[in-house]
Amino acid sequence: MNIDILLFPILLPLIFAVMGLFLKSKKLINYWAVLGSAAVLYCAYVLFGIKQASLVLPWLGHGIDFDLKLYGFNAAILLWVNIFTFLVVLYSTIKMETSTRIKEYYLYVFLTVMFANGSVLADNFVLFLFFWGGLLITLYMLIMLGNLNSYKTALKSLILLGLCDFCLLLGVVLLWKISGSLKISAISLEAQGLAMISFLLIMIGAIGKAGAMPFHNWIPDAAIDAPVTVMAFLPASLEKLLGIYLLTRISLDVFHFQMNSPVSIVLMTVGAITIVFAVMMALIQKDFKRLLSYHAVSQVGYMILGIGTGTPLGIVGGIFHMLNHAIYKTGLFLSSGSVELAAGTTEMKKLGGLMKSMPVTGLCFSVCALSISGVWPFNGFVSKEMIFHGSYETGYLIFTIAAWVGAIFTFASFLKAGHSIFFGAKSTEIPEVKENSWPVLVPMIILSAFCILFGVYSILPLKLFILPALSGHPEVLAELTFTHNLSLLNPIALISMGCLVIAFGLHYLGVKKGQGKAYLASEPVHNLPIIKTIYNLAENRVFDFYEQGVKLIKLLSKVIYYTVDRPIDFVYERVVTVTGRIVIFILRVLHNGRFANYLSWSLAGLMALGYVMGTLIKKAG
Amino acid sequence: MVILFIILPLIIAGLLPLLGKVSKKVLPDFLANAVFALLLGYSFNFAWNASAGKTILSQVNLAGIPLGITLRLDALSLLMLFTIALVSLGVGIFSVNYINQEKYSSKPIYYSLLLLTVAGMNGIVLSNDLFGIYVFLEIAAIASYALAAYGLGKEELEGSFKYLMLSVVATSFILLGISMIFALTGTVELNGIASVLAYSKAIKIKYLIGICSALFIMGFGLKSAIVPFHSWMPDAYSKAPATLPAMSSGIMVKAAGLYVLIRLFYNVFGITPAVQTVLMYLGVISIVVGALLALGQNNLQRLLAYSSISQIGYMVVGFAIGTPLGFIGALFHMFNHGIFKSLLFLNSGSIENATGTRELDELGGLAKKMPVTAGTNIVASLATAGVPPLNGFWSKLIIIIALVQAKFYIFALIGILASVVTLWYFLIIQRRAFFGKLNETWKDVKEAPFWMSLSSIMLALICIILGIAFPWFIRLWIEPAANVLVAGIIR
Amino acid sequence: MSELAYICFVAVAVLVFIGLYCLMTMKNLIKLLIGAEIVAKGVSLALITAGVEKNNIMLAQSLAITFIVVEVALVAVALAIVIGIYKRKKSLDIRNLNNLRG
Amino acid sequence: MNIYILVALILFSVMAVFLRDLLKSAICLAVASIFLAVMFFRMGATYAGVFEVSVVAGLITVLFITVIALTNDDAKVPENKWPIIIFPVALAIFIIFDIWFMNKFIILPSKALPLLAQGEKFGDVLWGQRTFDLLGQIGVIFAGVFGVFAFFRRKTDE
Repeated sequence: MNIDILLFPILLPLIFAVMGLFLKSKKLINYWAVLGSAAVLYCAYVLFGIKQASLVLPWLGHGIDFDLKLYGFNAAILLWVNIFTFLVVLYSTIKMETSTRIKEYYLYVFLTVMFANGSVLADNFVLFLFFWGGLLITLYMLIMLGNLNSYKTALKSLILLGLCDFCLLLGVVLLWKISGSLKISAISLEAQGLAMISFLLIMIGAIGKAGAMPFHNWIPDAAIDAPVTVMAFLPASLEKLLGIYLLTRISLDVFHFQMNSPVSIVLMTVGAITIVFAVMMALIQKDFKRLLSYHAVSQVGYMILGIGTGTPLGIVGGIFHMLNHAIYKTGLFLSSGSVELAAGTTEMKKLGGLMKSMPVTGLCFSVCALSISGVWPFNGFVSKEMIFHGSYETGYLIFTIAAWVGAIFTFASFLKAGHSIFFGAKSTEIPEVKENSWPVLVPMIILSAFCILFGVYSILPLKLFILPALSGHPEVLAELTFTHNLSLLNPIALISMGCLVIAFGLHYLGVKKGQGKAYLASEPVHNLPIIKTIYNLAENRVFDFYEQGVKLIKLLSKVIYYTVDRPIDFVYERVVTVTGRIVIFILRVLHNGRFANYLSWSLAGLMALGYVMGTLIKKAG
Repeated sequence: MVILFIILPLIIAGLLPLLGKVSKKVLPDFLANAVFALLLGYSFNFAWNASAGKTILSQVNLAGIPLGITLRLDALSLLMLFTIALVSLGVGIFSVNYINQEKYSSKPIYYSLLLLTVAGMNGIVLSNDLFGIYVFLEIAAIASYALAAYGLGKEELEGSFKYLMLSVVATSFILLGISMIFALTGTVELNGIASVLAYSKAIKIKYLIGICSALFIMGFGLKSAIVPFHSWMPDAYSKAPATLPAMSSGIMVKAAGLYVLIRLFYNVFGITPAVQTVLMYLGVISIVVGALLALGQNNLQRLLAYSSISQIGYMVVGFAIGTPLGFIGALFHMFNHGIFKSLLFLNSGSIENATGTRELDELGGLAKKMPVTAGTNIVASLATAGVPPLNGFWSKLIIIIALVQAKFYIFALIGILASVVTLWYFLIIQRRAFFGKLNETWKDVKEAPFWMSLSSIMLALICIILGIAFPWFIRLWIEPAANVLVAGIIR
Repeated sequence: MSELAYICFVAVAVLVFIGLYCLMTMKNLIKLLIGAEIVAKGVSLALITAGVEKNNIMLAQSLAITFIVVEVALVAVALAIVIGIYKRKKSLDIRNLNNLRG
Repeated sequence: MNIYILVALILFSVMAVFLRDLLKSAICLAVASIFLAVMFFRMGATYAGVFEVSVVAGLITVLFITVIALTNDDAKVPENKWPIIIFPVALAIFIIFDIWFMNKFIILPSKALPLLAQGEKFGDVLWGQRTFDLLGQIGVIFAGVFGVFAFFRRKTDE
């Protein structure tokens, strides 16, 4: 049988996942996983070269086909998904070495890759939902691999993302009703009326997956509870790629999306709020991984803001930012994992002066941190500039300002993190540390190299990966010229630079106030009068709607228990069960084991049958 | 060579006791399972023909001389052949270890009997002749009486005797029906009967056909354990070796009972509202009575027997609706039930092999000691109870949708409620046998041996895979079979 | 329908009735088998009569012969079960065969 | 004449059911078989008659008598009285019902005895048309033989 090449990215991980179960030695499993991810990566690379392909197999019928479609944009996404997978797997060979459940870990990783590749390639909403839902389960299982508390976080993520997926499902059903088709590439609608509701529902699914507010709460918890490779793998890279991929697809292809339409305002608001609030939370964190996880939320805001602007520059910036973010955030998580591996902790208070003993990790961290802060000439600078320009073009200056505020605190918090972990005085609380071995370092080095490359030659990734997203929109392409407003000397870029200076100032001030202790650098902001109360409330999870929801549900369930459940239980206990028991008792007594009895039933049954048949035939005439 | 389906098991069954002198264990194991596997593979040979809706009426030749054997192979018979081969392969693999128990022994004879049941069922399914159906039904039945009492215990003999005597009455009535048909039409071939009856519209003929229908419903209904003709089933199953109920409830009840009923009523006599109504009520009564009786049982196999009665009720109801969707649901449920119910019986065999008992009171906490058995049992239980996304869910769902479409709302409701009861008693099994406190007696219990586990896992995998891949399965196997029934009277 | 066929069918019904009566009321296992044999006689008579009715006696008697062979096999197995029961219970009373119930 | 044979057949069947002595019962059953065979001969079913005499009256009776001899000593089963008493009444009621029922549904043209089937030979019919039954017979015999083997196998076979 001829297997279409489009099936490879889905089938290969499945094969590797299943075969991995039969391997005994840990070493072998590691090699197997690296080999597997490399194979899938190669496959994705080949597909990236092909660019155009499609495959339709009959599946459930009724317009629900096994429909895969490859075009420029999702080929790029597919490639990047598998690049990150490969790097994370390579890194995991060292990082997960001590884990006893390594077999399960790789099983879920490969299943995740399968589902991710499937949802990227799917061109039918039902098929897409199938893969998308699979990701939910593998995420749950992967978080479960963490420490003892992880089941709670896993449940939280399952419920929050389950909610998002449910919205997505509703949106798809609605869309199906409106458009009458489930083929993603065949739908093209104006985002008005019912279609707008459908768009908003699907959008919730997309940004929820990407981790925007208010669906972000599980990410900081998972940063503590789940293995760090899982964090680098899913929330940092794959989920962003997939979430933003879906958002891009629905806002560019499925729905016609106008600048300053209501939908656009909603998206931009969500983006801006996410940027500001998440970065504020990130600023005061004292744990490196938790800090990173809040940034993972905050940066999603930029992408959503960028796409939400509806201007060509903003959209391209948003998508580019997604790619950049995946690169540097994965790099950051990996470096935090590297620190954890060497020092045994990620709490900033305990760390310090690691630069000398871990130069490569420190260097990679610095590059990634500068990128995320948007410092010239790293890649974060380019995409952020595009988003600033895009949001400025919409005329709503407030969103641009929010983005700038985000930039200030981002830089400030990374100055704090870098200062307290890698620079500054050497900590006495941890033993002597050593640099890690090459499988840990190589992924970080590669990612940092990408940071620099994409910053300097920004035209390269834009041409290769990003612009295909806009392939159906020639009018947008015509507008885009990448020379005029990416130069350093224009007002917006200058303001951004100013922001960085402010951030530096803030940090300097904070360190001074904290008697030279860098991890206290954010305390001045933390201690501002009103903000302090808000922070306290946030730390106590008052804003965490999941926790509040759980409380509310507990209350509700108590009320229902006493008013509805008990009365029904009474009826059930006293009426249904007793009658049931009597009937069963009678039936059992009737089966008394006597042959004549059984025979008489059969004969009586025959006579009754004959009689009934006779009367029925008579009635029919 | 359609006749191979009958000849091959028959020849091997005849040879095995002779060859058994040479090798007592390995050769019978190998030969019997090879036959089952061969039949399974061979049934695929016809799949494309049958799914295209073709009917093969094959006249058998011996060295160029035509013999008086005409076999009918259409999609419906093919589905049955496939099910029979699949389940018997599972049972055969299971027997490799299971029949080594001290009380069973004599593998060659055992496998001969197993092969004879398969030959009998294949004969029923392929026969184009009412009397041929009867003869092959007796082959399967006689072999299964011997299997039911294979352990030669007191209670096994008792169950087997009751089974035999009630079946004798049933087959006598079937034969009376056949001779009435013969007296009316002058032939016993299915096409012949159908074409003669198609032209006789006199009211008296209708009455006579009604009497025949009653006789057939009673006779084949007893074979398929429809309430109130079900009473042999729990008795014959309670103590029998687990493979017999797996075979019997899994496929024999369907091939020897339901299949013949639907073949006769839909393809030969032509369905009438009277028959539909009668079958519908019998089915619903079976569902309810079986489910309720299963609730109060202590013997695992007896419980499963009542559960089978309840599930067969679903199939009868599905067939009685008479809409294409009903046929699809019922046929799919028929296949599924063959898989998961034989798996459940085999699980009870594993438990008995390990602990020596089937009484739920004496078991407990076996999941830790027997993970494969427990795992496969959970899959099969959930599939029987109709929990998504296992195969049983889809087939029950289709039947219930068909009921709703045909406006039998109350019956649909009863079907749903009964499946809740089903889930309930399967949870009771899980709690009392596999979970809960480990009974100290079973400290040293071991997992079932390799072949037994293999067979359980194979069947459980089918349950899971079909739960996901059911659309393909329905398209390839079920829909053509349903079309045979939809097409009505054969020519 | 010919007169012969008519009285034969009446006889068939009577034979089946006697056999079932025996099955319902007798307590000895061997008596039960004799009852089943009488039902079987009725059935074979019915087959032959149907052949006479349709003037196709050759077909009918080939069916009857097959039926007789089946009957022998059945009786042999049934008697083997009876002997097995007798060996273990030292009794042929059907009333003792009710250990399986409920 | 036919009716007398049938009445004798029924009579011996009744005796086979109700005689106390099992041995006599079995012999009555054999005699009933012989009457049935005579009936077959008269209806033109000669081969079936031969089989009925040799197999049912012969072989099955031998089987019955063997089993009765094996089990006879201490296996006297007390039968209930009342079934024997009400049997004649029940039989009479049934016959009346039967005749009423058959008259109601079955047309009774006054046709003479049919001619014996002409032309066809029995062997041709059996081998040419009913080969499937012969195959079935082989299977049935296998099943019967192995079934009996299974019951009488030595447990220490292994």
